[in-house]
This record gives sequence, C-alpha cells and structure tokens, in this order.
Amino acid sequence: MARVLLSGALRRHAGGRAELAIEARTYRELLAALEARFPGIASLIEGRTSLAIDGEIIADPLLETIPPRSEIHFVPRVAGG
Amino acid sequence: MSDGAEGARKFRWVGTRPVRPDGVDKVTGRARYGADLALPGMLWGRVLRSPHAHARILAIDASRALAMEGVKAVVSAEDLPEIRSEQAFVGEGPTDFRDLSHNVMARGKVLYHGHAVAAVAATSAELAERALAGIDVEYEVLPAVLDLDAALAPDAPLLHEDLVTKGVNPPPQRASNVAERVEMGHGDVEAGLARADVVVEREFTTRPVHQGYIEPHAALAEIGEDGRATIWCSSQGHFMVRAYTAKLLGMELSSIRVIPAEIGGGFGGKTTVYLEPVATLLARKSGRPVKMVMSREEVFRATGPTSGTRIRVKMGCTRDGRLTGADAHLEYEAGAFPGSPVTAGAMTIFAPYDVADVRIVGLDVVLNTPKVAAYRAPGAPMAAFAAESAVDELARRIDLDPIEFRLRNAAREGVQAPYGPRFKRIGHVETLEAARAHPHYRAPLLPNQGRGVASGFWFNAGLQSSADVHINEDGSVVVTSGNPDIGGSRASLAILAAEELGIDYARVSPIVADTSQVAYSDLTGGSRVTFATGMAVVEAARSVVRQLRERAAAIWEVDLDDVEWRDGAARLRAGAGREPLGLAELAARAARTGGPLAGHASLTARGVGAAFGTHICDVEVDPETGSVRVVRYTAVQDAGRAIHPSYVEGQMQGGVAQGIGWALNEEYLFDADGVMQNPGFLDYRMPVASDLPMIDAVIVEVPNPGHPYGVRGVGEVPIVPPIPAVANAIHDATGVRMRELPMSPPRVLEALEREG
Amino acid sequence: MRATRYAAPDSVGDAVALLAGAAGRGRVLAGGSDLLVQMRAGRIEAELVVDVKRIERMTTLSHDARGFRIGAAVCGAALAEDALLARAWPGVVEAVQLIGSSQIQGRASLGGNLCNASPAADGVPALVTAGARCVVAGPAGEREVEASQVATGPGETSLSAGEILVEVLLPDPPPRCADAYLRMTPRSEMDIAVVGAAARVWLDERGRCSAARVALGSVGPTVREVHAADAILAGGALDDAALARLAGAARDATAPIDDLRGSARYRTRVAGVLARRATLIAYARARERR
Amino acid sequence: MKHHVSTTINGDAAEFLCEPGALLLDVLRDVLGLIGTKEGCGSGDCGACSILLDGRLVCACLVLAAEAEGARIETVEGLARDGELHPLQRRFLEDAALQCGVCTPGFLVAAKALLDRNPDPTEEEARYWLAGNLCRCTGYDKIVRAVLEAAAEMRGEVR
Repeated sequence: MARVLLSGALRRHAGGRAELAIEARTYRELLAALEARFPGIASLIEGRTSLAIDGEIIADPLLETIPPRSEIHFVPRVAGG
Repeated sequence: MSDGAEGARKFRWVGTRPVRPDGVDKVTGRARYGADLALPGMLWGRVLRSPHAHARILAIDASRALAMEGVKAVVSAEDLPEIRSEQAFVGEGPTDFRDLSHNVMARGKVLYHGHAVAAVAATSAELAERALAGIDVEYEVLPAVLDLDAALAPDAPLLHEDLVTKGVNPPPQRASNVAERVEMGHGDVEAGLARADVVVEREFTTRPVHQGYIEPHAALAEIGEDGRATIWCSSQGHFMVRAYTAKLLGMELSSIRVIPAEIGGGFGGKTTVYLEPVATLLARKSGRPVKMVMSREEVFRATGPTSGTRIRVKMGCTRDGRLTGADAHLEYEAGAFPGSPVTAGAMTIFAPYDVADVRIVGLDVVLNTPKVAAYRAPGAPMAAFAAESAVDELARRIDLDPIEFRLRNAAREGVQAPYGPRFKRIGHVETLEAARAHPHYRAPLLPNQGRGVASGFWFNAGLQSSADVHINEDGSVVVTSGNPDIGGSRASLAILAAEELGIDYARVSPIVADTSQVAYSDLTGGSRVTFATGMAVVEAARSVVRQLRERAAAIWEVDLDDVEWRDGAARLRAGAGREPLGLAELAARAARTGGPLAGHASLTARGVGAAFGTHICDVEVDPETGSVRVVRYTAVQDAGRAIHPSYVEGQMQGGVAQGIGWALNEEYLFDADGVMQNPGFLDYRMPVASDLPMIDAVIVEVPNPGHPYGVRGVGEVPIVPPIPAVANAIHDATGVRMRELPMSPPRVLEALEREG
Repeated sequence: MRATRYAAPDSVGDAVALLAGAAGRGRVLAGGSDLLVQMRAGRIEAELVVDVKRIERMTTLSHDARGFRIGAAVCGAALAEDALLARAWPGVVEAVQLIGSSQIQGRASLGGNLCNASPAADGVPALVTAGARCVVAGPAGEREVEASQVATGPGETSLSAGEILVEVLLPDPPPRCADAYLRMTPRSEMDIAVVGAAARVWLDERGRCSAARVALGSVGPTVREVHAADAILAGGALDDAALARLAGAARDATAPIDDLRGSARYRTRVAGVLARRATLIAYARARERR
Repeated sequence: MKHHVSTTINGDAAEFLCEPGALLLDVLRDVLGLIGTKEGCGSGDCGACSILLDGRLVCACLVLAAEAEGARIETVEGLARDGELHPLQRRFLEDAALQCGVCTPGFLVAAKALLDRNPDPTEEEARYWLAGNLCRCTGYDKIVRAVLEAAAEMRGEVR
C-alpha cells in the first residue's frame, strides 16, 4: 500500500482529496489505479511530472517499482539553467 | 574505491586544485569558439528581423535580394516543415517543438521586435547584411501586449488564438494570454496565517534580464549531396542541438552530426537553438557551408532573457519566530511563446523553510517580448527576492536575528517541501550556521552601510550522461564525455577518473566528444555535469578496474577475488608472492591478455542532491544620489563534496556577480512599441571589475548519499540569494524596503525620499 | 561597414583639402571610439574617413609660457600620463580619464569628445570651467573658439563643413586655483554620465573663495554653466548655507530630459549634489596650492 | 579601392589587403587567422577584442584595419615566448581565473598593458584598469588575484 499525496491541479482532479492509499507495486500499476478512480488524471501525470518516492525524485519513472508503505508525490518537471 | 559519501576517506585528487587540461589553449588564444571556425567556399548568413512587436505576415518576397550581388540563398518559414504542437522532453525541460520552430523562423505572425522572419546567405557578411534590405515583407501591424496588466486584461489582444490555459479544471472556454496556471502546496494556508502573531503581505516586481554571456551565438553548417549535415556550434549541449535541428528540419538524427566548439558562456541561454537550423537550411539551399554569428544587438533582442515578474507573498510567524503560513501568487512573463520558469519559481519560493500550511499559485503569461530562455536556477532568483525580503521583514518585526529566524524555520531532512516530497539529507542548517559563525557577520559597519542576509535553494538535475574511459597502451587514460565544458568540468571528470584508477591526474586526458563519438548525453546545465557525468565517469572507471583485476588474476593464475586494485596497481590480497601490476604494465600486456582496456557507462543519474546557500552582503548607500555599492560579500554554499574547489568557488563567485547585476542595474528597457532601448553592453549594465569587492566563497560539505563521492550540483544555487541579500542590506542601511528591480540609483533615491 | 575611402594625411592643410574635396560626406577620425561605433550602427554614413593621427601637431601635447597646447587627437591615456597637465588641471584630466575604459582611453581624444557633441560628454564641463579655447582649421584658415561654443546641440557643432578642430589650448592656472570633475553613473566605470559637474575655485591670500565657475553636463542639449556660482561663493566662507544656495542654483541651471539613462527629475536633483561636491574638492585642492 | 597594409604583429612582419571600412578585428580574425582576439559586442564595451597598438591598449573592433599601416600590434597569441607561457597566462591557469575562457585573451592583454605601466598595482587600481573587460562567469575575484600574483612574481617577489 502506497500513500499518494496530491496537490494543486491533481488534487482538484481527484475531487479535492489530498491523500490516497493505493495498492500498487510499480509505477504503471499506480498510474492505472489512479486513472481507474479518477479518469483523465493520468494525462496530467504521465510525461509532465516526475515521480517522488520517499523524497527521491525520479524524472523517468516508467519501470520504477513502488516499495510498500512509501510516500508518493508527483512533482512538476522543470528545466535547469 | 570510494567508501560512499559519509566516510572520511583521504582522497588523493578529489578536493585538490590542479590546472585544467584545456587551460593552455584558452590562455594562448588557440581554443576555438563558435565564431572561430571557417570552411573553404563558406557563405555568411544574416537574419532579417521583425521591426514590429506584433504583426501578421502577409507576404515575403525575396526576389530583389536573390538578384543582389553575392546572394546564394534566402529562406523563411516556408522552408521549414509545419510542426503540430507537441510537448516533448528532450533533455532539460518541457519544449514545444511548434513554438520552437516558430521562434527560430516566424510563421504567420511576428510576436516580438527582433523576431526572425527570413535569412539570407551570401559570399560575405557585408553582402548578406545588405541583401536583407532586398527582402520585402508585407505586415499587418497588430496592437502589441507589452506588460502583465495588458496581457491579463479581459479584452487583451491575443498572441495565440488557440492558447487555452492549461492546469485549469474545467478548461476555460476562451483563449487568453495565460498559457498555464500552476498550483501547489499543502495544509490550509488561511488557517496557518490566522495562527500567526505577525503577518507580512507585499508585492515585488522584477524586469527581464539577460544571461549576458560574452560570446554571441554562432554556428557553421555544411550539408553534403548525400543529405548528411555537419554542424559546428557553441551550445550547452550538442545532443540537444542535434535533436532540435532534426525535429525542426524533419531530418533523421543519424544524418546530423554536431561538433561542439568551446562555448563562451551560456548560463541556460544556450540550452535551445536559434541559428543552427537556419544555417543548415541555408547550407542545403545554397549547396555551400554557411556561417552565422549573431551581433550583440541580436543576442539581446532575439535570444531568451528571463522573465519579468510580479510576485505577491503573504507570510506569517509566531512571536518567537516560527513560520505558520506562506501564500504566494506568481505572474511570470513568458515572452512570445509559453514557457516561463513560473513552475520552478513556485517550487523554490518557500523551499528553504519548513512551513506546515503553504500555497503557491503561478501564471505563465505570454506577451510581445522575446521568448524567455533558461537563466541559471530559472525562476528562483525573483521568487527569492520576494520570500527572503518578507522573511527579513518578519524577523525585524519580532526583533529576531535574521539568521536565527531562518534557523528556526530551516528545511531539513524529512521536512515536506512546498512542491510535495520530503527532503532527503540537505545542508541548509549547516550553511546558516557557517554564515553566522563567519567573521563577516560580526564585522563593524561604517555610516550609510548595511548588512543583508538571504538563503537560496535549487533542486539540481540528474538526467542522462555517458562516458568512456580508455586505457592507452602506455597506461595513460582518455576520458570521453558528451558535455561541453564551460566551468572547468573537464578537470573535475579527470580528477574523478584519476581518483578511481589511482593514477596521476596529469595522465588523464578528458575529451568532449561530438554526437557521433559518444553515447547520448543531456546538456550542460541544471548544475548536473560533475554530478551526473561524474557518476558515469566513476562507473566507467570502475568497469575498467574490474577488467584490470581480471587481467592480473589471469596473469597470476589466481581467483579474481584474491586481487584488489589499490593506489594504481593490482595487488594480491594475500600479500606476498606477487609484485603489484601497475596500470602501465597491464596496459602494455593488454593485447596478450584479452585486448584493449576500455570502460563505458551510460546512465540516467539517480540520487540527485538538492543544495542550499546562505549569503551575507554589505552595501554602502549614497543618501544624496541613491547609488548602492557592494562593499563586502560572503557566499556560503553546500557542495556535498567539492571535487575541484577552485571551480566550485568560481561558480559561487560568478553566480553572486550575476545576482548583484540583476539586483542593481540590469533591465530590459522597452519603448511604447516594444522595441528594446538598450541592446548593448553600455546601457545594459552588467557589473564591471571595479563594481565588485572580492567575493568570499565558503564551501560547506554535507555529502549527498546518492552520489559515490557525495557530490551536489553547485552551478545554480549561488544566483538565488544575491538579489534579496542586496535588498535586505539596503534596508539595513536606509530603513527603506526596495520591492522593485533593478535597485538603480534613481529608484533608491526616490524610495529614500518617499520613506527614508 | 561602408566607407569607400580612407586617407591619413600628415598635415592639417592636406586634411582640410581632403575634407573640402569630399563635399560634406567626409568625417575626421581621431580616436574613433564614437565615430566608428556610430558608423557600424549605421547612424553615420561617411564616404571618406580622414585619419588625423599622422599629423604631428594634432598628436602632440606641449607646454610653453602661454600654457598647454593639446593636439585634438591626443588620446586620454597620454593626457593622464602628462604630470605637468595633471598637476595644473586635475579636473580636466580626471574628466578625460572617465571617458570610457582603459581600452577607450587608448584611443578617445579631447577633440573627438568635443566634436561628437554628446550632451553627456565628460570632457567638456571641465574645459568650460577652465576657459579652454580651441584652434579650428578650415578652408578659410585658422580661428580660435571657446570650448563652450564648439557643441551647439546633440551631435551638432559650430564647425562648418570642412573645418577640423586641431588643438585645445589651456592657460596655466593662477596660484591658489584648482578644478575638479564628478559624474553620476550607475556603474563605477564603462558608463555614460547621467549627470556631470565641473567646478573651479580661486582663493585669495587668506584662503577665502575669491571666484568660482561651475558647469554641468548631461542636463541640457549642451553644457550648462551655473552663472550664479561666482556670486554665491565669491567673497564668502564656503559654508553649508552658501553650498546649499549653490546646489539650488545648479538645479535651476538644468534643463534635462528623461531618457533611458535617467529621469529629468533625478538629473536635476543630483546636479545640485555633484555641483556642491565638486566645488568642495576644487576648494580643497586650491587650498593645497597656498 | 582596397588598401595594402604592412604592419608588425607579435614581432613578425605582416601584410594584408583590406577595404577602407574594414575593422582591424575582422582582419586579424578572418584574414590573418588570429582567432585569439574575440568579438563580444563590436562597440568597444566588452574588451574581449583587446590588443596593443603601438603599446596602447585598445579595442580592435574600434580600429580601422587601414590604421594598422606601420603600426606595432600585439595580440594574445604573442604573449607566450619560446614555448614558455607568460607569468599572467600561468597564473590565470593556476588560480582558475577563467571558466568559459572567451574573455580571457582580452583580460591577459589588458593585464599585460597594466603591468607594463604599473608593476605593483593595488587591487583597486587593477579593478579600475580592467573595468573595460567584461566577464560573466567568474565575478572577477580570481582574475584580480591572478593579476596581482603575476605582478608580484614578475617583480621577483615570489616563486
């Protein structure tokens, strides 16, 4: 079970929920589960955010595994200078 | 072998200050930058730029130009394939290829004064320049949108008829000049601010400023009859140039080879393309190599400054200095196309602090000024100006030392960042403590002098890097990477290779290879090269060490596990019985023991370490003229581990100088028609040597567990604190709070008269 | 950059003849730090460029009983290296040294500074308070003109087509007399004066101010002299009250514009400040010459 | 009508043809191949094209090529002698006084001109003399230190 915390546009897309408990062992399972509960949310996540697992930010999380009881955030992608 | 980040292992090369291997060419004038390259039969290209800030292009007629002396080709948007809007992540950040194409060559509309409309190639620069007058363009001039209020007005003229604000749910019905709305934060900011004993609510404005690299953009392109193109150019990433040029021209990646020249400074401004696609197009159309070099005026008018901004912050704290709530509203000017760094500004504005209830909303606003490009910690310095000024005001309101106030709120490991995740191991507390302990913080001040403090944050980047480590037959080493070396990164990579292989730094030759000679590498920027490419070099070197141990084990006919690599030689763990085999000896026998010795690594760097800096600035203000002089400056920054301390200090000192220029005198001045009035180094006032004191760069090392040597990126943090540090120093000297940049003498004098 | 002809005569006469032949489309090149910038930017077209740096008289700085004779093409760096001139006219020399960077100092000349006729010219206010005169040569021979009368407006001079400014003449200063120049620029170097102020003070035997001249740059189409300065300062002690009145007179003498380098209001206010400060420096220097 | 110019560059005789309006910077770089002198602005405001003309420090972008007739020109390529770097060049390397390096040739020529005149400059004298050379990477700190240390070395006070 992963603790998924949402804010901003994602939170509003999820009906204002700031925190969700999602059963997922990989990033792709997590995305599918979120899309199932809140259709359209995946388009706001995939390719536009990085995945943060317990504070580590992963820019390309396609094959990422989600450890149990980890804290998940979707962080906007930004460019450096 | 490295012991990871925490151990106090004695390094032989890491932390020393050897001379950079590419240095001799740079001090003798032999190093070749973008404009220093030439080919036989080469033509010169020049760009025709829009005289209007906003106009529809009705017709382009180049017939007169084509008939002029020496003219060989003219191109415009018609020569570029039409690209549908496609958000892409090539390297650094979000890039929309349709917008990129329209910025490289205007299609349908010109969106800022200086926007490229057409280009001509001729047998000399003068003839090409003259031929521009032979290109007749028919415009339908449109009303220009030149500031945030004009852009946000309900009836504002629209730059892009199809621009609907992203990040709004449900999406707005009408198009507008707001490209995106971002929102982030956690907790309940109203409740947080209600708990505060003291609340400060202020508005800050800043102007567009330019990266100011001394080398104008330059490119030389050649394309063979087989359609294979070679581009020589100075950029922050030649793989980015290849990818963008291929996309814009509809060419295969494999038919473009980009060879990096030395780069004369970038600071983010050369993380995109302006000339390369145009030069390649002109070369294809004329059948001859084409060289294009921008004038300084073109660099100002037509290459990315960073955003002008308007930022409102509201911050509250308890009487004993604990932040309870922070709210910010950011409006960033994107220029002609979407893509301001408002998201990074929103993510960084309160990042140095542990605030339970925080909300940040940001707008990315287009207007008829040059399209912005990345500028060192993009979006963060303006946001720090607002937040760190407000923090300074809160500290004074409760009479608490500004560093003590920051220590009571400093983000640390486990604290939730405003942009979501909890921080891993970070060094903000350590930089604050080092600043407070520094003699500068207690030094006496003279009349009309004041002292300001500010902290700054940047995420730093990982992204993709590749590196090869080859062992020559004599045991000398070649380190190949795909990252242009702007700030001495060749030296850092050579240090890491020498450390891993246990050999003398002088026997390592670091090479910046072109796109056909090394695997894909993301660009030099985002403070990532020593971190990510360094990681690739370490991994490649370790794979070579494994091969060396295998060769020694084979020669000694022992198990691999019995052989260790230490101080540049294979040694039998069991000790006696075998003379160590050094790198030179193993290299000499490579042919007979399996072949050349070479290691490679290509990776997406993980374990990026965010970094913090805390700066102390003393200024002297002339109360009668408003002129502000920086008389002392100390920058403290967490580098995780300084691989080559001189170049870490150099990044800190350079970032401080750019921050001070941004704070005091740099700004884009536009007239009523959106024409920049000061496109040159006389009236665009960057700091000169006599404007600045020595800059004391103090390196703090809180190792980053995610890197084999504990490295954190250092390039971008140092530009974040200077603006608020200068502003807070001016307040300390005069009692006046400056909230508008630049803090030039007229503005300071006006503020002194108003409030002083 | 188009200039179809370049000539480098070695006499004033040849230079004048060349200019006359170009019928108004010729330009004099001394240091070139203004001319070449404007030609590159297309603001000036020159069919003929007459380089005067091979004319002995225009590149020589000499001194005799009548004072200093400064060739119009002598560069700022050379002026600053002349110890006699620097001691006699510290204000003029420090003004010249503020014209551009070390690199510009290796080229820029007093003649160029005068003839470029920029309202912000750093050299001219100090030449005005020094009472400098210029020798102008043309088809009709040579004439002298007050330095203050050379520029007539932004980019315009009183020289007729075909005339060349050959030399700048500076008298030897009387005893107990000294000058000073200050300017306001956002950067400490490499900048165009937002306001410039030159001051010159004469003292009597008892060290009291007996006469004064103050002139301002960048606050009008040409240099503005503060004619009331002498009346305000002469005969009195240089006390705060007198200096405040001087600052007021300086503000009144300004007719500035708003431009990208400064607002009219800011220029007026700072003109008063710099006039006072320059006067105090000149006064201190004059007292050292007792 | 092209000008034939004969001049001396870094101690060697040199000849070239140039248009009357041609700039010395462009001839040095594009005709004579001396690419060490850089163009940063073309208006005398950045110092990247600093050279010595008859011993005077000037911007090559503000000198007509025709003016070089009979002159003595020194560029960055002439600083090192007989395979030995000039003390300034060595100090810039040892003190990491350059990052991107595009302003370095201009700074080295300007610093040489300074030390020719003033072998023992103060920090402030060095900063004001070098104010005509813009650098955006270093913040000037290490450049000024390198110049002062090279000056001390050339006075025989150290090393």
